[in-house]
Amino acid sequence: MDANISAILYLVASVCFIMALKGLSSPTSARQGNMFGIAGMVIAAGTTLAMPGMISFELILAGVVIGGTIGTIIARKIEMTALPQLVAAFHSLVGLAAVFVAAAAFYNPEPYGIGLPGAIKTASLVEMSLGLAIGAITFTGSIIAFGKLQGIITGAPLVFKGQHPLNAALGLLLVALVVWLVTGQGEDAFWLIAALSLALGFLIILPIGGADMPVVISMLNSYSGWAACGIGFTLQNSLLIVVGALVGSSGAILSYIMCKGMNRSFFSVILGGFGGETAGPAVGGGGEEKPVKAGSADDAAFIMQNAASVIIVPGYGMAVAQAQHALREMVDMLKKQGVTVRYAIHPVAGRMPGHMNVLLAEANVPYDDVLELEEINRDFSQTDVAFVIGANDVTNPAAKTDPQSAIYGMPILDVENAGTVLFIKRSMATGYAGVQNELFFRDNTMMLFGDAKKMCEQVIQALD
Amino acid sequence: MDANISAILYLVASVCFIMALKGLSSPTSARQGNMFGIAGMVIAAGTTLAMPGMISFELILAGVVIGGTIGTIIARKIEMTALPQLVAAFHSLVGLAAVFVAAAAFYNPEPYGIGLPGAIKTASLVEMSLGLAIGAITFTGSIIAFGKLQGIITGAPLVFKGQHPLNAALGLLLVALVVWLVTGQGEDAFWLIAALSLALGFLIILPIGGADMPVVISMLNSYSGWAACGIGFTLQNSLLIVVGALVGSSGAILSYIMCKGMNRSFFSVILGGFGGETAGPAVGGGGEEKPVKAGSADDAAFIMQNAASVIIVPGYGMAVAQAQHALREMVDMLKKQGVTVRYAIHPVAGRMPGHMNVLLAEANVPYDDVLELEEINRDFSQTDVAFVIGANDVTNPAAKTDPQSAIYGMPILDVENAGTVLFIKRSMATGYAGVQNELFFRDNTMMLFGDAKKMCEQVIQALD
Amino acid sequence: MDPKQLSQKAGELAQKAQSLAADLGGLASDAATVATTALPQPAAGADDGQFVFLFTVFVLACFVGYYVVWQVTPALHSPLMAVTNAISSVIIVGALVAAGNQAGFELPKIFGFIAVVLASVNIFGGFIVTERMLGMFKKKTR
Amino acid sequence: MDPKQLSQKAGELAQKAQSLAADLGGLASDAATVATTALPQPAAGADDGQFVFLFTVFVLACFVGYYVVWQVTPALHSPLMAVTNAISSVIIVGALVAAGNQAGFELPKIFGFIAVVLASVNIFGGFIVTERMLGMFKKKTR
Ligand SMILES: NC(=O)c1ccc[n+]([C@@H]2O[C@H](COP(=O)([O-])OP(=O)(O)OC[C@H]3O[C@@H](n4cnc5c(N)ncnc54)[C@H](OP(=O)(O)O)[C@@H]3O)[C@@H](O)[C@H]2O)c1
Ligand SMILES: NC(=O)c1ccc[n+]([C@@H]2O[C@H](COP(=O)([O-])OP(=O)(O)OC[C@H]3O[C@@H](n4cnc5c(N)ncnc54)[C@H](OP(=O)(O)O)[C@@H]3O)[C@@H](O)[C@H]2O)c1
Repeated sequence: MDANISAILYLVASVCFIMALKGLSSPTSARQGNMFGIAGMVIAAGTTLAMPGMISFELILAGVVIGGTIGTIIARKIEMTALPQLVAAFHSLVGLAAVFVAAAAFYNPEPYGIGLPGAIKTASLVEMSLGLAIGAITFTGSIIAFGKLQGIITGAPLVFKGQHPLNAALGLLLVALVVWLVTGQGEDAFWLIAALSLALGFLIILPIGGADMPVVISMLNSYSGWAACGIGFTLQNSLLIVVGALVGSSGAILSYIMCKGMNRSFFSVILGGFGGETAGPAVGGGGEEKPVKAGSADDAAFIMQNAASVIIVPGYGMAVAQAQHALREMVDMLKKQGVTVRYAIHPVAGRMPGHMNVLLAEANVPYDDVLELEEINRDFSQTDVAFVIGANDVTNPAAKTDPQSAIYGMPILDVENAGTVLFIKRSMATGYAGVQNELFFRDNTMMLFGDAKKMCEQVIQALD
Repeated sequence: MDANISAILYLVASVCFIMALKGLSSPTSARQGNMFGIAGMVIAAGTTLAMPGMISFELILAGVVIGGTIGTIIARKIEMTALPQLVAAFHSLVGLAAVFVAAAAFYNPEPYGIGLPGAIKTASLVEMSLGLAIGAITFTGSIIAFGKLQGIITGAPLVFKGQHPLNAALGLLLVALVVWLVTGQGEDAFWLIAALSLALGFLIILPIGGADMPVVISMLNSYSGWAACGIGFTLQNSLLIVVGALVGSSGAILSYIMCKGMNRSFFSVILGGFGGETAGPAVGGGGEEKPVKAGSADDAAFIMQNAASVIIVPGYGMAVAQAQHALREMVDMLKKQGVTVRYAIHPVAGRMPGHMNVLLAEANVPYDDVLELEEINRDFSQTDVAFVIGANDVTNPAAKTDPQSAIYGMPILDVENAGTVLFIKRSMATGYAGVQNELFFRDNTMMLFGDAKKMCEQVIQALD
Repeated sequence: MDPKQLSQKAGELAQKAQSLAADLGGLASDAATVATTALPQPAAGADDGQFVFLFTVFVLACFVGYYVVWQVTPALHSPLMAVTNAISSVIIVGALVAAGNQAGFELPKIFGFIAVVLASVNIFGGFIVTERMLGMFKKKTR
Repeated sequence: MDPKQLSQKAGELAQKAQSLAADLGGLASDAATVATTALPQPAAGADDGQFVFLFTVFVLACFVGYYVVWQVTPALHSPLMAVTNAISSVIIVGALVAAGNQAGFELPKIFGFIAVVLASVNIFGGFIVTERMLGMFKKKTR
């Protein structure tokens, strides 16, 4: 194929990818956007296959069939509650693929037009080792993230003394290796860089707490985007540059949104050591002496039946308990009895951005019933019942009142302004941030201790 | 200067221009944006001056001093109410400048790298003649627009039979001339294209009504943007391409917003013949038999003093009467007496987009008191008084109720829902669209006949 | 050397000179073609110009990315993560080149193959899971 | 022809042949330099590649323009019109080239001068009037 035609086709693919993200600006256009994304990928791959130098297609076909089958099966089988893990797992594969592409280019640079084996252009070598390092770090980092989110590795931050100096030293060593690679063009240097980067991936991510993993994944995603830009410069390929910039911005902006939603600086996330209390119900904070009003499902059913309006506040616990379907049934019954019910979503409720929205959508909750913090926060004061299911930090008024608190400054859902606050959770344990929630002890609060799904089912029975 | 350095500087200038428009997303960042725009222009011009071929600077210096002085004086002296005219006048100059640049490139193409005199590259000639034609049409078209807005030429559409066929024929002739120019490279062809385009500018714009001029100006602005893109392609200059795309989108989107605000198709605007009733108070519609409740400034002052909340709806009449300062004084007095007062702006109130906002800002009205249609429209039903000053079409409920009406489908401000509606205007004449406003005859409407400024001053006296 | 020999030699020399001249002509025309059709080669100057263009593309793409991502509604941030994941697998382009450029089964080709497999998992998986998520978002039916 | 003459001729010929060969060598090396340092010339292929890049820039710039303009708050649509007007006067770049590229007072130079004057009116006028407008927008002082 003529180089100009393929350049034009690459441009078309870039536009398709832009349209794919543009579609996500509203749920109505989102599926069309996804189609654009698929089209872009087909055009990009097809254009590459039709380029002059391509002579053997068996391996490619085999690779796409194998990879495609695996990907399809995983994507079809996966539970929606396992989304954060899935994204992490997929992401590790992108990292590994980047490592292999870099290796292929290193051993056979000619088809990429970056020099001859052993005599690769300096700029290309630098960019290649950057891609290699970021790819390898992404690979192991994402694997750790996957393990933590899946519960294979403890979600608690693994902190040891001298961690940060060690990482810094390894980082310097990495730079030295890159210099060695560029001057010597040697295989050893190449694979040492790979090995060191793999190790760095482990070391950087292990100390970070489980619930911070989404920030980490977004960050790694962003880095890999910028790495793709670098490769695009090497290969003089504007498709890679555009896609890299899109992915890079997306990761950066999502990290920013999450950090803002948690009111923590990006650095404090990356330095790690936060969020030890995530794994399972922690050994409750020291507040259990104070009296707490506990209620039953029947009480909850009675209160909500007699309310004019209810706002549901879901959190991470709903995902853990897979309670979304039961919740929706409960809401349907309340609606049938004339109660106005809406959902309020905090930007960092759950364990990834938009986590709650996807789960509620899975349970067939129409998206116009689901409102963002800014849209609904003022309405709590005119609401009879706030029904908090598996959420904790995102409702904690300490974020507003206690400058000493770890979550001070984080925007919260003002459930305290509602007539009655119902809290479903299994214990008095704290949430991810490890901060006691004084709301539990308020007069207008009733705790519903138990698993979120079971509790919803009991409420349904009581409503019948 | 090295070609690469100048390319980078041009890129910096492009980014400055993007930031200039980005700044306009909020009044707080807008002035900083304007600084970016100025910086971009300085960088672009400076880079060009430092390019290798540049050898004589006297004429340039003279040109910038002369032009700069004239521009500065005009911009400092101009009344804010004359903004639409000013934009039109400035726009005509851009068109004329484009004509002269095209002529210079035609007679001395070498410095532009597009060929030799009499042997200019075909593609360049086509793009050059496009730039020439659009520039010339913009020039005369904008002059007519200026004349109509300033009242030098009648705002009424000048329609004659066979207008559209004539324009179409001239358009075809233009294409033929371009072909002749490209094949023959002759001076005659060049100047014939210029002359014909100048004529076309007159012919296309004359039949369009005075109040449609902002759409026309935006459209011409958009065209000249795309023409700049074309020139950018010829000169392989990405600065011109980026700026062209910015200006082109801006013009297109503003035209779209205006057409949507008036609920008219872009084509119906361009085909002209609409809006005959604009010039001065027209010979009132046939509705004057019905009884109308007219009031005095004293009545208006009394009603507003005793209201809890008032919404001001300004329109073109406020601009004509230059009533904004008197209006703000009146509002200040009302506020001092404890009345809540806000302003509601319709997207096409006045004669250019954002016209009312600038006038109110000039009168020191804080911009957070000034609300857009979507923000305030629901509040009219909880408002005691809607004070409509020189607006008409934008309040006409016929847009909702009468499918036969010329303005049917246009979004309107629902002043009719307010407790009392006060209308300041000089007569029972219709507004720009020439449609009678049945609100005038409603029970809860009181007409305040008179010039907007004088009426405000009388209300102020009455409030004292 | 006798005249005959000499004249023969001279003849040969003349012939050689002629053929040399012919060669020369050919070479000259070759040189001309080379000079005129000169393909944009990775010479320093050309590369730099290219870099500025690529950089322009990069800067503009960053602006587009910034706007397009900020416009994504927060409710769809999870699909956004999934789809950017899929999209970032365009590096399959590099893997395809490695896997399809030579016949045989050399090391780079194997690397390319593995990369193709990994990227394919991601592409298929990413787009399908996004589709599944998006398919669940429904408007209220009234 | 006597042998002496002949041998002289042959000598001359040989010399010519040698100088030819030298020329040829020079030409060949010239050709080589031409081929290797080949500057990006306006040959068909190179121009096309440029076009694709420019077109990429154009497409991305349209996206940026779309987003950046839609984000302008309606209250500032008048300043938007004024400032785009000023910005569209970057065609002064073309005017500067025409006015500054030659000495003397030929026709194209005069045209360039006029264009510089016109564009300058616009640039100064446009930015100043925008500044004036924007300077008027004030927040509520409480
Ligand atoms: N969404 C993101 O993108 C993101 C990213 C990074 C960090 N984070 C962090 O994650 C946190 C999210 O806040 P959140 O309010 O959603 O969660 P949370 O504060 O972590 O609280 C979740 C609560 O759910 C309860 N729970 C767990 N399993 C349950 C089950 N099976 N049934 C019933 N209850 C159960 C837990 O209490 P019991 O143990 O007593 O049951 C826990 O208090 C924030 O601190 C945020 O900063 C979020
Ligand atoms: N803003 C834009 O960008 C734009 C662009 C294109 C078209 N338009 C069109 O322009 C119209 C704008 O609506 P609008 O409500 O602002 O204006 P309008 O409908 O044209 O009405 C203006 C009214 O002001 C009154 N008036 C004129 N001079 C006055 C004075 N000195 N004192 C008091 N009153 C005076 C006139 O009535 P009297 O003669 O009785 O005094 C007239 O009815 C719409 O039809 C819109 O479609 C706007």
